[in-house]
Formats: sequence, C-alpha cells, structure tokens
Amino acid sequence: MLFRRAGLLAAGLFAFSATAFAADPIKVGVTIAQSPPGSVSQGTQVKDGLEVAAKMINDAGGVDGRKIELIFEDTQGIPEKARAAVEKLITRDQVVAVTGEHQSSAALAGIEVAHRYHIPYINTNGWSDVIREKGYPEVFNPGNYNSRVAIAVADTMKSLGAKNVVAFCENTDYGVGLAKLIGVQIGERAKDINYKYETLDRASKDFLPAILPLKANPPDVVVEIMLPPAAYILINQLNEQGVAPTKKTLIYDASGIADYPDFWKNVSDSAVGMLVFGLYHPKMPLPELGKKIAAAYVAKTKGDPNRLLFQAADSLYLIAEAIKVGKSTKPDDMIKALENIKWTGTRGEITFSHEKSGFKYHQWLDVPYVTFQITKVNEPVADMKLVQEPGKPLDPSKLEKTK
Amino acid sequence: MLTLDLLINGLIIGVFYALMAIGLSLIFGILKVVNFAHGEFYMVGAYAYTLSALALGISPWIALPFALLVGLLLGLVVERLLMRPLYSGYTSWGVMRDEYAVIVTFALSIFLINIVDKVVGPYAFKGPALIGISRITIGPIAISGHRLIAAIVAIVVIIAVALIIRYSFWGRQIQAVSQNRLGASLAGIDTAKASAIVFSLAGGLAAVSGALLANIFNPTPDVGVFPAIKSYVIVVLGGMGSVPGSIVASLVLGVLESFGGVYISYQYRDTFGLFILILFLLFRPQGLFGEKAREV
Amino acid sequence: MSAGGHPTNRRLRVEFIVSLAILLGVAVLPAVVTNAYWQGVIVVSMYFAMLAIAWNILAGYTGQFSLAPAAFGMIGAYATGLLAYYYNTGFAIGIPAAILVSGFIGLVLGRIVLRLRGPYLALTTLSFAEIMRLVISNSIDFTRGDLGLNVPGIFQDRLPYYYMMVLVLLAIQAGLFYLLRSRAGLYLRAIRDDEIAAASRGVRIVYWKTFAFTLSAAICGLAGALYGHFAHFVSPELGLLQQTGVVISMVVIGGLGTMVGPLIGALLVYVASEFLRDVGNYQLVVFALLVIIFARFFRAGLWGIVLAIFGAKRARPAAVAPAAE
Amino acid sequence: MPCLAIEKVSKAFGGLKALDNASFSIEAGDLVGLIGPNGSGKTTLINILSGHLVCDSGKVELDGQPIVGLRPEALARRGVLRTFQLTRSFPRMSAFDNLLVSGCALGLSQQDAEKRALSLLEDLSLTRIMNLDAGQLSGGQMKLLEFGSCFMVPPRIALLDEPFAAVHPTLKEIMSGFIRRRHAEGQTFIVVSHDMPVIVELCPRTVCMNAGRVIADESTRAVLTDKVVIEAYLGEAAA
Repeated sequence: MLFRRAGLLAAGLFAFSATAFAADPIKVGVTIAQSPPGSVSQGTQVKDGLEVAAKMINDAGGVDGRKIELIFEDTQGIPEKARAAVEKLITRDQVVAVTGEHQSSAALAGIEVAHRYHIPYINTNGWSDVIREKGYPEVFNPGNYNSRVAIAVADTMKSLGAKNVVAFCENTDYGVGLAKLIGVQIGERAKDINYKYETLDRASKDFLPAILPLKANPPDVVVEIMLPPAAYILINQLNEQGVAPTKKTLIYDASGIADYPDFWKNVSDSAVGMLVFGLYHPKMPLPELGKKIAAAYVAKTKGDPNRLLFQAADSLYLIAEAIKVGKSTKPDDMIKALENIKWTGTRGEITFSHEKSGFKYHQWLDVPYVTFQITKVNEPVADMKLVQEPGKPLDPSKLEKTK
Repeated sequence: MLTLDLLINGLIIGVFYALMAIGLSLIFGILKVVNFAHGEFYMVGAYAYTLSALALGISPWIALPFALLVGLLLGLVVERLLMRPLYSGYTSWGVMRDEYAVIVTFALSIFLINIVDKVVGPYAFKGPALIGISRITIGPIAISGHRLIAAIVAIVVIIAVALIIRYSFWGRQIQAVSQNRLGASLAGIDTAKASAIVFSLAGGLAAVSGALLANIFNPTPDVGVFPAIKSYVIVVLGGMGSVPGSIVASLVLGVLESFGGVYISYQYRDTFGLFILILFLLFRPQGLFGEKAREV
Repeated sequence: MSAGGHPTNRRLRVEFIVSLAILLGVAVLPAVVTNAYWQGVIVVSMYFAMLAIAWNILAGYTGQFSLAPAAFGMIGAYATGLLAYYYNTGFAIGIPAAILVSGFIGLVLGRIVLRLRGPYLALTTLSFAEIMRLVISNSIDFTRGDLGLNVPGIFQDRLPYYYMMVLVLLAIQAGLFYLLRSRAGLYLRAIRDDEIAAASRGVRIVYWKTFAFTLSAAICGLAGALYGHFAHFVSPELGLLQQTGVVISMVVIGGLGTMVGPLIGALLVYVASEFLRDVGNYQLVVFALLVIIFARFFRAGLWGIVLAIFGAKRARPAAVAPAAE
Repeated sequence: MPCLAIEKVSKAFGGLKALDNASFSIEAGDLVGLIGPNGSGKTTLINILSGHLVCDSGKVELDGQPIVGLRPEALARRGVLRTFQLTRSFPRMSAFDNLLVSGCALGLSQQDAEKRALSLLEDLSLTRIMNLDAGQLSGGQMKLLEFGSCFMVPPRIALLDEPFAAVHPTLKEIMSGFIRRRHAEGQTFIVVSHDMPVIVELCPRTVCMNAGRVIADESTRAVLTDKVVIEAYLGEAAA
C-alpha cells in the first residue's frame, strides 16, 4: 500500500484511499466487461444488479455492521485481461471474494487466479461446463450452465418437431462448447434430428459466406449461440438473406439476448418470430427478494428487470450469507458456509451440488428457465409471448407463425 | 445458385473495400507512406453517420454527406498536424521518415479508437438504413435494400473520384506529384496543397465507406480495424499507389473471401488476403520495386 | 585510440552502465514495494522491456521496422504453453523451445522480408502478426482459441519471478552491449543507414539482416514464454496489434536506437499506466498522444532529453538535426 | 593476364541500349579515365562492374575469374570497391565509424581498422570532423569520406564515379593528390569524370564511350585529339 500511496501522491491524485479508518468495509471484487470486444451491455446489467444488491444490504445495516464495498475491473471480455483483473483485485485490493463475471472465457481465466490464491469466486454468468469440471473448491455457480441450455434446446427442438437444425456459435469456449453439448443432448434425446454447427469469428462482421449455403434448403431451426454485437449482425444478415425467420425456419436464440438494453437498437423486424431461451421473464413467479430487487432496479434505472440483474444480486447476497453463516471473511469458512448453504434467492431456493462429477460440482442445478417468442418490433420483454414455463415442456400450439 | 449469391456478395463487399483502399492508395502514392490510422477514418465516418442520424434525428441522406464532411476535415487536420514534417524540411531523416510515418499513424489509430470508446462509449449502434426495404429479391439473389443502395452509392462515389483524379485540375497535379514529387514541385505545383487534398479526400472516402456500412456492421470503436487490414492487403495487391489497381484488387479480394469462406474454410477466411499479401511480396517484389535498380 | 576509446563505444559504455544502474534500482525496489500486486506490475513491465529491446534491435539498430514483436511474444508463449498442455513439460523444456521456435520463425520471416523496407516491411510483418493471431485464436481444437491455455508456474512466490526477470534483462543488455561494440554493431547501423552503400563496402547484408531478425524474434519468444509462466496463462491477445503499439510507444518515448531508451520507456510507461488506471482507463489515450508528441518533437526520446540535459553530445541516432530543404 | 577484362558487355533498360558490346581491359596498376557524353553508359558500366547491375550479355573477368552475377558485397570482398555519383554514406554514423565499417567488412580486426581509419582521415585531412555524423558533413567532405572508405583496405581496383563533381577545389586537390600517390604505389583505378582537365593531368590512359559503345581507348592525349571523340562531344553539344 505504502508504495501505492506514494505513487498516487506522485501522480498528484491523492483523493481518498480505500484502506481508511473505522469498521473496514468488506471488499468484494467484480470483473465485468466495460469495453469491447466484451459484451458491455451484459457488464452493465451485472454492474447495476450488484450495486442495487449492495445498496440493499448496506441500507439494512451491512454484514455484521460492516458495509459491502464493490471494486470493479474491466475485462473487455478478454481472458488475459480478466486474469490480470482478478490478480489485481486479490493482490492489490485484497478482496474477500470475486464475482460478477458474465463471460465464460473470462471466467475460466479468472478462476485459475482465484484458485491459486484460494479466494471464493462466485461465477455470476459463466455458462461453460468446463468452469465446473475444473472442480475448484473456491468456485460456486448460482448461474446458468451450458448443459442446462443444451438439454433445453434439445427438448424444444423435439417439441417443435424440427428435422434439420443448424447452430451458429461464436469462436469462444462458450459458443463452441454449447454447440457441441447441444449435439450431445440431441443425440441422446432426439436422435432423428439432423444437427450441425458453424463457428463464427466474433471480430469479423460479414457472416454471409456462412449463411448463403443455407439458402438452397433452409433448416427448420437456426440456433444462434453468440453474444452481442455479433449476435445482432448475424440475426440481421439471416433475415436479409431470407433464411430466417421464415414460415419454414425459426430462429432460436440460445444466449438469451432479447433483454439486452441495446437489443432493439441493433435488430429490426429481423428478430420478429424469434424464439428466446430465457432465464427470466416478467410473467415468472418470484420470491420476496426477487420482487424487492426488481423494484429497486426499476427505481434506480427506469429499465425493465432482466436475468443478469437477479443473477448478480444472488451472487452478492450469497457472499454476504456466506460471511454471516461462516462468521468470518476467511476463505475456508466462507467456502464451507457456501457448500452447505440453503438460501432462498431472487428466483428460488439455492443449494450447491457436491457431486464432484462434470458440470454438477458446486452448481445450483435447478436454475429455472423459460422460452418466449418475440411477436413484434420494439416489443418489451414483458410483452414477449411466454411459450414454455419453468418445469413444463414447450407448447407448439402457442407459437405465432411468421408472415 | 450459391455460386451467384457468393459472387454478388463478394463483389458488393469488394466495392466497399475499394472505397477505403483508394484513399490509402492515393496517400501512399503521394507521400510513400502507409496510413495505419485509415481504419479509424472509417470508424469516425460510421459514428458520424449513425450518431447524427440517431441523435439529431436527421435523414440518413443528410447524415451521409455529413459523415463525408467529417472525414474530409479529419483527413485535413491529420495531414496538417502530423504529415507535414514528412515532406517539409526533414531531408536528413533517411529511414527515420518511414519510421515516423508508421509510428505516428499507428499511435493515431490507437488514440482515436480509445478516445471514441471513452467519449461515445463502447456500445454497438446500428446505423439507420438508407432505404426501408429489408429485402429485395432479384431472381435467386436476395439483398437488403440498404446494401443495394449503399453499393450503388459507393460505385457512384468511386467513379466520381476516378474522374476527378483523372481529369480535374487538382487531380492531374496529384498524379504529377505521386509520379515525381521533386519534379512536380520544380514544375511549380504546390505539393503541400496536393498532399493536403489527397489526405482529406482519403479521409472522406473512408468515412463514407464507414457510413454506408454502419447499417450492416453495427459500429463499435474498433470497427475500423478489420477493413483497415483488408485495405492494406488490397493496396499491396493492386500495386502501391495505383487507384485502378486497388479497385480491381478490392473486387478480387471480396470475391475470394466470399468463395473461400464456403469452399476452403470459413474460420480462416480473414487470413487469405494476408497470405496473398505475403506471397505477393515474396514472389513478385519487383512489382513493388520497379524503381529499385535506378537508386544506384 | 584504443578499441573502447572512440565516441561510439564510449557512448555505448555509458548507456550500458546506465541500464545496469536502472536494473540495480529495480532489483532493490522490492525492499520498498512489498505489495505483491505492484511487484507483479513491475514483472510485467520487464516483459515489455524485453519486447521493446528486441524490437529496438530491429527498428533502432537495423532499420527493419517490424510490426510483429507482440506476435513473436505470443508465439513464444504458445510454444511453451502448448508443450505444457499436451506433454505437460515444464519451463525447463518450454522456455528453450520457445526461444528456438520463435527464433526459427523469425529466421524464416527475416529471409522473406529481406528485400522490403519501410511501409512494405511494416505491412508484411503486420500481416504476419495478424495471421498468427487469427490462426491461433481460430484453431480452437488445437489451441483452445480465445480461451487461452493455462501454463504451469515456475515458482510459488512472486519475488523469484521478479529476480528471474531482472537477471534475464541483465543478460540481454549485456549481450546487446557486446554485440553492439563488436563489428556487428557497425554493420547493423550501416545497413540501417544505407543498405546499398553497406553492400558496396562489403557488408554481408543478407546475413546480418537475417541475424538481427532472428535474434529479435528469439528474444521476444523468450519474453513471451517467461510471461506465460509468470501469468500461468497465455492467450491470443498477447499478439494483438495494440500490444505492438504499446511496445513501439515504449521505445519511441524512451529513445529509439539507444540501449537505455527501451528499458526506461517500458518501465515508466507500464508502471505509469497502472496509476492512470485509478483515473479511469485512459492509459492508451494518453500514451498514444505521448507517442505522437515525442515522435513529432522529441525524436531522441527521454534518453535523448536526459543526455541533452547533462550536456552530452547529441543522443544518437534519432536526433540528426533537421536541415531545411 | 589483365586485372580486369570487359568483353562485349551489353545492357538494355527496356528499349534503351545503355551498353552495346562494350569491351576493354585494365592492367594491374593502370589509372584509366572513363569519359563520354551524358548517357553514354559510363555509370551503367560501373554498376555492372560493382555488381549493382547484371549485364544482359558479355562477360567480365577479375584476374581471370568471371564476376558477372556476384552480389556487390561479394565483389567488394574481392577488392572491387567503388564510389557513387550521388554520394552514399551512413548519415547517422560518425565519419570515423563510416570508415570502420569498410575496414571491418573487408576483414581487418577492429584495432587495425581504427589505426587505418585514423591515418586515412589524416591523409584526407578529415580528422577535424571525424566524430561528426556523416549526415552533417558538407557535400565535398561526404564525397571525400566515401572516397576514403574505398581505401581502408587497398582494393584490387577502385571504381570512382564522378569523384570531383561539385567538390571544392581544395578538396579536389586533396583527392587527386591521394590518387596520384596511390597510383605511384601501384594501385589500379577507373575514374569516371566529366572534368577533362583533371583527367588530362591525372590519367595516362582514357577510355571514351558513346551511346554504350567504346569509341576510343588510348593515351589520354590521343583520345582528346581523336575525331570520333570530338564528334561525339560536339554532337552532344549540338543536340
């Protein structure tokens, strides 16, 4: 610290240093994308969610009288940056836990550091199963996971009665990983569906060479496994070429991008008729905490609640709970507390599986999900049509046919 | 009809490449340097178009010339502030000249990307379409109305520029300077002014190209990086400094990537051009070094 | 006048002694900088110092303006990273392998670009760098793409890494010093100033240009490998053109074509950027501006300014007085 | 065996025949002036001899060894050293280092190279500016420096392309004095020049070229009175 102070002085900006007096706040490290190529819209939603939750916790007297202090770092969605960020949060800011990560590739780099320093890491939204398969005791996953989506996609395709399914996935572990898993699940649950996937480079922006070959005979469903902004461009170009959405071909968004703040800024009628895999929908029943968070968020941002808001809030609350229950901010105590936690969060009761096999380890297994359909341009999420409710299969009769 | 699809798409992309490459090529012709900030001219154009249309709510048809204007100004300013030393009073530079050009334009590109990222923000914006029709189908070919109009505008601009360079008063002076700077200056041509015009023109062209594509490749601060690399390839393939050459090369590259993406490998298609560039420099360097022997 | 006697060698000796002093300073720093994070920052800045020195050998001393230093760093990092991933070899095999691989690729590329100068060379090396990055980040099944690779560490604590980097830098500077005061130094600078003249004086152009390229690439590879082992992680971002931009800015700000320039450039720029982190991520904006200003008005860089202040003769070579046309 | 034999050497740039079956030979110890109107192919010939150009046909032998196609550095190592019409030096290296480059490249140890360099600088009275960057020297000084770098190691043959062009008389005197002394010691030279008076007082023998052909090759006096030569020059003057 000394050196840092000196440096700050030298840099002539000795504003205020975190390590002040009184009851030290509990520092929680947050890694999110705040600039491209990372998904900034996701990052912002996580940021809002965490800030809302932190405010609620602190207003309620904090954790054993200590306030929660969030320290944000920008990952740009780049693993290397994420690694450096977690390193910085742990070694420079001495945070008690790290959370907020919303991109698998970044999370996978981050957990390595958290594991090395043995600091609890709450994975807010990294879907990649690999994060779980590593089996790091420090890592807990209250968020969604790829196998969950893969199963959902397979089941949905089946209930849609699709024959040919093509997936476009981004060239990240998340994208390719999910695309492969869907193949696995379709193989297990709907053998007769013929499925293939194409990998797209996030950075490149002309996807036509990948789309045009589909024109000859379009598949029944195009599954889109990409993050914005690339996802938006893909959807627009699919529409431009008349591949999807059409009477014959549906677009199925497996990344849940429809509730992003810039969604309608970037797509037009090209998104109408799209099926969306959702982890949250306004018509979903929520526990008390969920309702409170949603209200606070609306008050804060005037925006509609979204899944990341809840996932972020859960992440932070879990850390707070762990400290309360474990009665300390020591990693071992917190980890122990988390392993045995049984706590009702924003969308249901969260427990972590101890099964050390594959994607199940330290995972909240029954994350609720829904499927809904976009019926018109600029439609707010609340009005999008819920075609599959938590725990129930999709009902094709509810689907709106595209023009 | 896949082949036809790929051909058309390739050609259209090629036209947009050309719009950028011409400027780069002109700059090289007249200053014998590569402008590594060219992609950022494109990016600035895309933002100027999108933001002016979205924020001020003006028609895209006004936003387009506005973007052009911004590009022209940016090019002019850059030339005045940074490129002047290249040809005014730095005779003793030797190789430092090339180094200076690379360093400064490279730094400029990083500066522009990050300043826009901080000021405007990192979000993606979809530029407004020049025409509402989301899909026009001509026989087997489907194309968005915007892509079609944008391509037509691009072609018109390219032809206009070609004519200006070929026939206009300043166009000829520019040709003269790029053939022989010293000779031209001895012949009483204001080489400084010619350079300023070229840089400004290049900025304008890149900006227009960015504006036209803003509806297709929703701009982010780093949106210019890819097209810039493409235009380096093109300028080399087309023979550094040759406008017709770079136009042809643009179309070739566009088509090549379009087909290669399907028949060779989609994942690696962005490397094709770069490979060709290296192979070209490797096996046909004399194409680039026509004057080398004369140096002695 | 004896071997060391004449001005060039005297200047070289000054630069070498100064860089020794700087490295000594860095070596005692941990006494003050006890915080692991800041030690880490300095380690990374030393990684950049290696890239900067390597690039300066090419650009500053041989006039080959490559845009691939970061790419070679990435190649080195992946050499050891992939070895560790597939054959879980340690650094003992990984680091030498990294040096060999990047050195060899450097040799090949060096031969390819032999006849290119200025913008042509810049474009070719830029394309090479981009190809390398695109291939690595798109060969997901082989390299795990953007996801990157986890690399085993060398030590448990931070300090050993710290001193490892200091020692390697020391070795590099020492080697460079002896190289530059030998005939090689003369040849490289001659080639930089006028290739045709050098050839007509009997300098073996092909040999020495390739030599410089290979050496530079090998140093980059070494740096990349060390970094990979320190960070426990390598990813395609190591090869981003922006990284090369950072390296260039370090050399330009420090002083192109000098031994001290890249060293102080890298240390100052990188550590300073950590402080700038506290006032929002404006690092790149600030440095891009600095580079432009230095390139435009202080071509001798910080080291040149220092020399000027201490009344020494003009810093070489960047500050050839601009003569009016 | 002649030191340098040039046989039927031709070279064309596109349509233009720069050299057309040019032939002559040089004995060791010769000091030959090479004259001719502009564009008569003098510099092209020098460039071929020094390996900067490759001739289309004909052969060039150095001490009986064919040398066509050898790279400049290889020829330099065999003792073919040259100066350029447009002076070439290393602008960002000191005059002293400029000389060291040639010395070391031609196989001297650094110490020896430094000794030679110092004495050469003495001979050419450049000692004063030895530590200035070549880029800062006057045109004449630069020519003198380039000239000097040909003699760090006594060459087999020195090809001087317009050494006296635009050089201050005193420097010109230094140079010709130097040439005379070395010639007396048996050094072989080809001196390309427009400067007739210098050629006359310097070179016992002169080769005159026109339109890429050797039109005269005899004692300087004879050449100057040769009708063909005069025509060539007058023709040029008339044109």
